Amino acid sequence: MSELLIRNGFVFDPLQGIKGDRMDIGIKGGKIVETSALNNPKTIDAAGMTVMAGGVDIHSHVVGPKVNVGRLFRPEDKLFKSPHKRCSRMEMGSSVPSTFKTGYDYARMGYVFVNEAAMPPLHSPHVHEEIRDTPIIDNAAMPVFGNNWFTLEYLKNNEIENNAAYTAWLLRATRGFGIKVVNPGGSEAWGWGLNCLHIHDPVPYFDITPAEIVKGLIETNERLGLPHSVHLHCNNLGNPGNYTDTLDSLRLAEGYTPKNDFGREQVMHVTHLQFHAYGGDSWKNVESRTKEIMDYVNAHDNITVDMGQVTLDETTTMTADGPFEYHLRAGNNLKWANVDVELETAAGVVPYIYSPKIKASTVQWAVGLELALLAKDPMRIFLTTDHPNAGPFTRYPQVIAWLMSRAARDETMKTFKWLDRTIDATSIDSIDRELTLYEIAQMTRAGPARALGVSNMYGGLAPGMDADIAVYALNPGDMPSDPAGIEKAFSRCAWLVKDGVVTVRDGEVVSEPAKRTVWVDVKVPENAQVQRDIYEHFLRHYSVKLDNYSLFEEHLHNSRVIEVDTT
Amino acid sequence: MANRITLNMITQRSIEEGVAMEKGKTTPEYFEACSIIEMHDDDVKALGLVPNQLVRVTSECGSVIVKTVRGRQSLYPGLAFIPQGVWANQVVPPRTQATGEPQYSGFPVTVEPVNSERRKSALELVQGAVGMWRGDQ
Amino acid sequence: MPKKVENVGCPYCGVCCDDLVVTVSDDGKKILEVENACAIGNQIFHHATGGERIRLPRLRQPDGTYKDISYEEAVDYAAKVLYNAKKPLIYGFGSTNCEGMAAAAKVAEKAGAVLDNCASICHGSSFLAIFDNGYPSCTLGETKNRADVIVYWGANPAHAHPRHMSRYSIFPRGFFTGKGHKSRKIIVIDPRHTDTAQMADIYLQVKQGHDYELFDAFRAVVRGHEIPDQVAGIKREQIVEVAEILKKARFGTIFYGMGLCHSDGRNHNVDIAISLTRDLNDFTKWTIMAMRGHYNITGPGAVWSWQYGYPYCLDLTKRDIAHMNPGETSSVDLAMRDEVDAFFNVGTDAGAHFPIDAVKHLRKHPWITVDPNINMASEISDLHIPVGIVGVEVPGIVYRMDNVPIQYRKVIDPPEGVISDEELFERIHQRLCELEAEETAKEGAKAAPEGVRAGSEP
Amino acid sequence: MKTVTLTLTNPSELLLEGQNITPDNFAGKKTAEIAALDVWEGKQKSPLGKYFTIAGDGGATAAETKIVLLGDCTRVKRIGQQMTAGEIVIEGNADMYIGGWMKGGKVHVKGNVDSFCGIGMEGGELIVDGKAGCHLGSSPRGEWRGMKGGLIRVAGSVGSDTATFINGGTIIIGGAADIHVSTHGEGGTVVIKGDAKGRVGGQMVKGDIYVYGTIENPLPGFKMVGEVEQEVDGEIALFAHHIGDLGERHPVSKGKTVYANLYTRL
Repeated sequence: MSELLIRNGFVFDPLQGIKGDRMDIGIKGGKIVETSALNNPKTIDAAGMTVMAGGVDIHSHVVGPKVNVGRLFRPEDKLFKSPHKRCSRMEMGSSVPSTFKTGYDYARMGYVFVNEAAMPPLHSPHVHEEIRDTPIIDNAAMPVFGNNWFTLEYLKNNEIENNAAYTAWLLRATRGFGIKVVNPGGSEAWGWGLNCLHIHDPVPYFDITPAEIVKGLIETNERLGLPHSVHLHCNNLGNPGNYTDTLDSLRLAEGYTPKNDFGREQVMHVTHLQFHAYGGDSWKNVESRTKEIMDYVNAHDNITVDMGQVTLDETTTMTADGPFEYHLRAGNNLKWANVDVELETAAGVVPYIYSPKIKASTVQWAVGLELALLAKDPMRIFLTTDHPNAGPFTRYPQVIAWLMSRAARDETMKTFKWLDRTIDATSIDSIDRELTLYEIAQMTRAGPARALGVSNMYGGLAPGMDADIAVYALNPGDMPSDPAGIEKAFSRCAWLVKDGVVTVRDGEVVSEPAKRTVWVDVKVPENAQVQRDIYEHFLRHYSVKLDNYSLFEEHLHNSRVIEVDTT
Repeated sequence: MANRITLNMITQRSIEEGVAMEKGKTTPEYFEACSIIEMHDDDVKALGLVPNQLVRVTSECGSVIVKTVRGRQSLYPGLAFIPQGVWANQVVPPRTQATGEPQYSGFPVTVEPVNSERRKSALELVQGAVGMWRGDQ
Repeated sequence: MPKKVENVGCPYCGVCCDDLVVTVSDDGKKILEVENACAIGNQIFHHATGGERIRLPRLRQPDGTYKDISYEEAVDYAAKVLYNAKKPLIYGFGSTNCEGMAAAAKVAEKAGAVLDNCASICHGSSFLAIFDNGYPSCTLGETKNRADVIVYWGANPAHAHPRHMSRYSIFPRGFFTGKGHKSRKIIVIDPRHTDTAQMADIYLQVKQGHDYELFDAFRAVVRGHEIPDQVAGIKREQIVEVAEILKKARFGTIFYGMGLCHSDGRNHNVDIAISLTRDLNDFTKWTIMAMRGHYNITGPGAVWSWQYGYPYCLDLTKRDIAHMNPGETSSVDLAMRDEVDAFFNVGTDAGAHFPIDAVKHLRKHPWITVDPNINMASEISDLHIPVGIVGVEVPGIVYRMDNVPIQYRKVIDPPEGVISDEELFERIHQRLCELEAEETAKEGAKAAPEGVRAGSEP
Repeated sequence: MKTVTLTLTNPSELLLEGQNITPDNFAGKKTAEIAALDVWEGKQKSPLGKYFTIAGDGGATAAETKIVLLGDCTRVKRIGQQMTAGEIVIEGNADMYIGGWMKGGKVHVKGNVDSFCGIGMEGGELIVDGKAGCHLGSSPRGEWRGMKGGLIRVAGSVGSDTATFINGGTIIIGGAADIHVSTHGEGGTVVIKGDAKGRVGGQMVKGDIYVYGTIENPLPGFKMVGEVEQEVDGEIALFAHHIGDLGERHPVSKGKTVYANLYTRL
């Protein structure tokens, strides 16, 4: 059994409360062990470097149909942009990288677990095919429920038990990880070209509101005791003035407490909060409302959030929020792909350019950073760019630099065309806070792992956990004076050990250990009603046969199942 | 009555072609499904033809002998149709307007009756074109 | 007892019917009956066990005949052709599962080949249009459950997709469309009064090659502008009437086919159809869909997009960066411009379906066919490698015309000894790695890559 | 200015990809260094000197470097791709992508060129004495920011898809144009001195097109609004002025809708 010893690094492990102590980490058989358990380990000298658990991304669009539309319909995203450097497979793409490049780039940054944020259930075989072709990183994928006809019908009648049985069935059918909700009700309304902008807007035909959907799904989630909570993309994304809708959505979690065996402490994860924290009533007078939002989040510990940080790049937006993408293409007139998925969801894809020359973009940039900088508990706010919506995940190191350095923020702000107006519309210029390496570790591994309910395997360095360890060439006692140094260190980790295998060395991928598909299997009592509903809908309304819908075992790759028993 | 007319040619799938193709491209079914041309009655009359007569179809890049049939799916005068497949592809121009797609639909052909010639088999046409035809065995 | 296999996917067209019931003989060797399939699908299953199948690779001999060889010899031959060519072309994949396509891509990447699929001569134009203008689409169940207006433009499903109209568009009763056909308006636009046009409430006989002008007229009318008395052979009044129907639909889908992709303007006909669909969404809900031909021709577009970012026409010769530009890297253009020096025909029949001039150009160089059956390509090849029939003898994922993945089953075993596309390509890949290693060894240390290359090949 | 002369003495079997043949890449290099630059024949990478006989050294900068190509370059692609300054003279034909993504300098082809020449152009001049293929001055696949600037002048006829997604710059065609001119255009000027086959200005938002000959199939989305006298390419002439594509979206500037202009010579 291969043994490794990572020696003398400055270790940051928020799950154990370790704050930069010089420690050794032992690895044996793919797991972290007490160093005393090692016999004859190979040694990695991490002296003068930062040691953290492998990164965990709670919300990223990396595999599946809409990601692939983004790849397919943007050949210009590859032209003269892809690196002339390869691992065992070619690496292509910029804002929407190929599966191979996705795996390699995450690994180079020291990440080991990426949660695909939206899986249309009907397309789950596609998602799993892409997972197979995404090297190194472990993947989970969340099926979307917020516009699913079964869910809408059960929750309209307040049939939580039936909805729970259906949810358990769908998680198993798709080998999914948790309950994703995107623009609840709004994407179903989009089936008729409509939307639900506010949480009390009725969903056409189904006679239910987004608020009822979200509450019903929280109840379902806690009845099942899933590792992760409801993962919500709120209504009215991306529109000036939407912060009140966001507050309304956040309040839906009031009165609910988490029930699970996985250490999860929230009942609702609200994703890419940056897109939901705007005041004003148009892009002319848009302003930051992060204070109101973060005051609420800080005061309610049954909620976690992630940033959705705008990185000021040309990128490709993609979301199951179909009506939003339609709205976006009317603004920039660029190509628009849309895929409405029968009985389940929708999706849209539009290229987008966030530019330092455009006020809307620079305000969005400030809003994202403010959220993190105003957060009291970095264990409840996570670093994301809603890849690739607000920017590609490859820009996380830049985001870290912005969070850790006022100078880095100032330098970027110097490039803004509408700097004064951006400062007027936001509070970014008044914030001096600089996050620490410990807080970064909270936001990028410990926090997301705990929120996902996988902190017994990922996100920390306690013995018994997966030996996923990133070593960065950063000395906490002697941090680079130029913030570009921080960015560089997080872009290419000095070492990544994945499952006990040295995977990245000096920023280059040197091996490709087998990756895993993480999913949740829930045992629920037999439910004849739900079985019959499923049979009926497949007989009459789906365009595929029920027996061909559930993922065949042969299309699930390197399964890592998390079992939950509610019976 | 003209002894040759110029028509606008298109080629597309027909269900007979589809069935026969799956049976095999060397079968009599494929031969009968694909070595045919459909034209508007006016054009058939202009050539003084009766159905089932053979014609030579010539385009900018080649020619082929096919049989005139009265199709179920009507065309307007000036338009001609050969089901997609080996015979059509003897005359389809390979020019692609820089898209990769040959000019399968919408290219000029001349059509003229022939007397003493026969339709060639798929194999004879394809192998013949690349110098591999060794005659019927 | 004969065995019934249910929920079988049909390996014919992009409709991907997955409700077939296939009865297999006691010994599991003969297909006795196929229920629910169209005439063409039926033929595929019966053909699989109905006659003689090729069971071994066949290599062309100096006298022009074929000689049976082992798979091992065939793999070696194929790998060497790929290895020695400066720019081999691997084309086809109309009848392959996604696993096979992924394996073929690995081979193409290793060999520095151009990788292309049948879309190149079929719906490639759609890709070009999608690159330029997007694709507001939906799954077929959406059309079935919601659509009250259906347009078939330059498409003839009655012949090319026999069950399309009954499963998804005209006839089925869906959730919001309980009256089926009665609740829908059908518009067919085609230069021929096709069997599909027989089903139409409104038929527009557009002048061949002038669809673009007609779309432009629709768009102008939808925006409230005047148009000439007649456009592309259609009278103004009729255009205005149809435009009103489109605007007043509750949910509409435009299905389009080769009539747009194969005629003058190619991608632009699709592009402007997409523009019209975008426009109509300002009034109500409209979607558009390409009537993709083969049952898994959507597959390579999906697989290669996630692997490289391009759906077809991938020039992988530079090894570390892929390049795509149909018109240059497309099979027929590569052939006509003499840009390639070896040809792999996989699960298709370029011999029958390419213009004959392109066949002649390709035949100047080695030509290898991978296909379960004898076809025109196999009969002009240097090497023909038989493989199992996907959807009959080999299971796997295929992508329906609406990009929905369908899991196909195996109904019977392939003929003894016959392997799958995936296994064949994995073996060719293995052999290519060996050839590369042999050459590296010959050239000595200087050719060895610096450092440790990730996933170093065995 | 220093001149490097390349003579194609050992033609490739397949097509040759010569993206390194630019003043930018030759600048500051001696003959031998230029001969060592990479060119590709399929997957085979070789030094330029394998195919070309090379005489002369590059200038100190791209602007001070002139490249002359002799011999039959009909099967050489990508000459002058992404060049920013300097000059290239091709004494005969050349293949695809000549002057593609050019930012500055001048390319003069004395024969014909194939498709995708001047694609994605941002500046400089591309002069072709013969004919050009499809996608002249067009945008690369999927790119909505097409030709941004510069001048393309083709004496003969051109294929389809000229100036797709053009945003700026000028294209002057001496002969006829096949279908699709300035499709999706949002700026720039295209002048066709011969006939145009059709689909001129389809889905066009902004920009100008001049056609001196006849348009075989005019689009229904263009409407004549008057007659104007204009100076084009140094001569003044009378044109019928059409606006369109009425089917397409159009921006509003100072309260007025901005259309694309199609001028046909009277």
